[in-house]
Amino acid sequence: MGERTVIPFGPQHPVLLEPLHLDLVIEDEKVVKAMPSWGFVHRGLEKLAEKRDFIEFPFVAERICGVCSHSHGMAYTQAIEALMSLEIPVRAKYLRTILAEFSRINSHLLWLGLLANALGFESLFMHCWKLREKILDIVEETTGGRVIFGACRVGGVNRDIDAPTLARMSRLFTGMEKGFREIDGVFRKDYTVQKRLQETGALSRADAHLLGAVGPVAKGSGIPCDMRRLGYSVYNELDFQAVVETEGDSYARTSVRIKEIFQSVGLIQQAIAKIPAGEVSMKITGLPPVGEHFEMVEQPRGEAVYYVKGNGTRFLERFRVRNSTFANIPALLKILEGCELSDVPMLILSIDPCISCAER
Amino acid sequence: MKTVLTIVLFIVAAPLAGGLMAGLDRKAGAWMQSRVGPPLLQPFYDVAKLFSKQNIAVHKSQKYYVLCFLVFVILSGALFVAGQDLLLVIFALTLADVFLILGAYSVRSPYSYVGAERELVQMMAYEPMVIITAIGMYMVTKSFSVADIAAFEQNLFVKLPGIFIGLLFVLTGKLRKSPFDLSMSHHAHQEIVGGVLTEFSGAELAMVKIAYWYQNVFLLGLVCLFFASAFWLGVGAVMLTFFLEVFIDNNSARLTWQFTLASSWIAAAVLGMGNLVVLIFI
Amino acid sequence: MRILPMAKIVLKSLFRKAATQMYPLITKEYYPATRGKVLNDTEFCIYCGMCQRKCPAGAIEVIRAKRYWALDPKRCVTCNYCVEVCPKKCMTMDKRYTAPSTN
Amino acid sequence: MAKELIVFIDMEIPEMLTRVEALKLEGYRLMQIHCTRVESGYEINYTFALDLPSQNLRIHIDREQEIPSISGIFPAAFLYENEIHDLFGLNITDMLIDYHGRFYRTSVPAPFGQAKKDTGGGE
Repeated sequence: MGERTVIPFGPQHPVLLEPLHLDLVIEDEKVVKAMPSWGFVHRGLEKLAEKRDFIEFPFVAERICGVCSHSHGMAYTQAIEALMSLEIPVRAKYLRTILAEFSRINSHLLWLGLLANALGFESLFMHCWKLREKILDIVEETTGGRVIFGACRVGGVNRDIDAPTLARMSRLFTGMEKGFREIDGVFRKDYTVQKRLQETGALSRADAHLLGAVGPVAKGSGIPCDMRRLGYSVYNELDFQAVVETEGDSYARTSVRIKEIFQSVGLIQQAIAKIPAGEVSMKITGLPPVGEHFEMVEQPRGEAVYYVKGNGTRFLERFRVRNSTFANIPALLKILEGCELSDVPMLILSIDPCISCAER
Repeated sequence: MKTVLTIVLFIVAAPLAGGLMAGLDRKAGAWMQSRVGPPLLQPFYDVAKLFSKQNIAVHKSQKYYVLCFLVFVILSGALFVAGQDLLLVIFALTLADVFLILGAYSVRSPYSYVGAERELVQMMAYEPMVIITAIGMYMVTKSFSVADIAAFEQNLFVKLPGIFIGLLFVLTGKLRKSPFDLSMSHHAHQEIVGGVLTEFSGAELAMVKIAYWYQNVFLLGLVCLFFASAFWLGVGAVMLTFFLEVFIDNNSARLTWQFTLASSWIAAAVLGMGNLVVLIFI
Repeated sequence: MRILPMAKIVLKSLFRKAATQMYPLITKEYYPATRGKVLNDTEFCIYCGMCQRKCPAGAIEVIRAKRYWALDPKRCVTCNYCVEVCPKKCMTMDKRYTAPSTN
Repeated sequence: MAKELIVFIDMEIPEMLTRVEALKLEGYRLMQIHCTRVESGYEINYTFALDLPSQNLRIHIDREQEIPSISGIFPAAFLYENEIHDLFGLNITDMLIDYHGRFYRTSVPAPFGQAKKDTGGGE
């Protein structure tokens, strides 16, 4: 038994790009206990909903996070539309779904790059981000924003995407699939990567359930927790199965995300094939009524819960976001216990933390 | 007189060569990663900038340890080019490393501590293989003197292929390349930040960097020694080795210290000892 | 398990043009839809203050009496909403980003 | 999510605790906990989900009232409870990990707990 040392990890650390602080109690290089603390980027965006018109608020909601921004915008607008009992044009729903899947591919490629970086595999990191660039380019071309798409508005989307562009979006993947397969081969077959990922950070199905894990963390432990199965937007018209792995280790979580990239490609192609013609937005009349609504969406990082409470005015009475990172922190603490110090960044990343989402 | 000139030439030219190598390393690495990369002379700009920085020493003794590190690295290189005893050269380099580790231990920073511990593990990992190299060279040339080994008319690689490959294996860690860049990585994207170098800054860090340039030149000189009978073959081998290390760096993730230790010893036992055993029986 | 599955990608990249660009020396081709920065043609502006009221970031300041219009580029989130609500359509979204400054 | 899948159940604290234990045995997972300020005080929503539909247990409390933590039943609850404590200034007892108000670093203590000011939009 070695001497116990406390290593302060974060909130500013070259590997951990998120402002999360962990006090790691280590014994030699074994982590005995991890104690999280945060609160460095709390911006009070929930409170801001009381000061911003509900029609303007999607801009703020999208800026809760820089990676899954589109799903935040989508969740907010869906929540408001449900609260106001609006039925938005079907084409708008399809466009939102297509962009949501683009944002998922973007997020997963970004995450894979960061994982490679945490493993000290720089060329793989750069290659993932090189692939991601193509996704961002087409999103910028169609929505006007690379990171914050700005597509979702209450009642629809901001601009239509014409048929030739949609066809090009679908065709984009015929060229990109080879790239995806290449990185899939590296992440899942490379000896050094495998050596690091396999059997590290195992989370059993029971633990994942008890600790309320969501998204790829839960899916990696064998729980098919995928909010898209609720069929919001047009997911009920698309054919897909939740990706599930049973091992529960970092390798399983990586596999889930890689498979989800391929799944998203399929979903985008299905949606583009099915998209009907028509309007993409509707005029909003009236105000959010007195009432409340819960909206669950599957963000790239996992399930997000939106709660809106209207009071009959332009401003919401209460707006609440619970994103996936918040729900996955207890699972993170569980997998950090007993791990090696060298695995800490990789394990923290394996839940794909986004602290600015979690703190809002 | 000739020896003195050689030593002076080494002291002057080695950092230039080492710096250029570092630049080339970064450039080649960038190309492999589809990036443009920094200018070739960037390492020199970096060091010049580090010298101009405000000097903040966390602990006073740090400075002397770093100075000792630099001096002993230069000394080991100088002994090498002067054609002295190979074992002396190897132990002088080990001593230099010990000073770096002491420097890392002299501050109370957990990152620095863990880095120093890992540096010790890395020393344990590569030292057997380096000593086997010296023994192998002795068994072929019947001398530990670098001058005699260099003057040996036969190509050492022909008789020591296992040892050569084993040396390349541990060199990955010594040149701070993935998968064995445990204690300190050039990219600082590591769980222990800069590892042993976490608490060095300004002029001290610049000195460490220069020491690494000397050390890399010396290590590649060791590679060259295998091909000393044919100079251009030696230069080719050095270039190939260098490219191979950059290539491996861009092709693997960082591994754990347990794996580094085990695999280095296995490499030393199988490739190194195997080669020695073969040498005894032929 | 395969040894060095990355080798192919790395070697390919070694002999190809870099994917990165030397920004800002070389700027990329922007798309017509790109939200770069907000411009206001003050010649046609009636200083109604609509953009100021609608801006989610509070980045625009309009003083009608002084015919004053100013945008704080550090607060602006380039959401395009001011351009959408402008009654005179004198505001436009430039597709180029604000150039980086060195000071 | 379709509106009919969300059920809100109002209850008292002791009843809530027994219900939470029962839900755990039934295999529910904790989805979220959040607090809302209402005219008569505060209400806390506990959302649980079994596969996909969810159940909301709702309790009404006053500012001074002590709320027992459910982190002994669902360990993940400590994050939500610390959040409620820091943002609304409510007293939650026996949390698994208690940050004692240092979970969120807000410049104003309990910013969400104050009465809503009449705001006309904008800054």
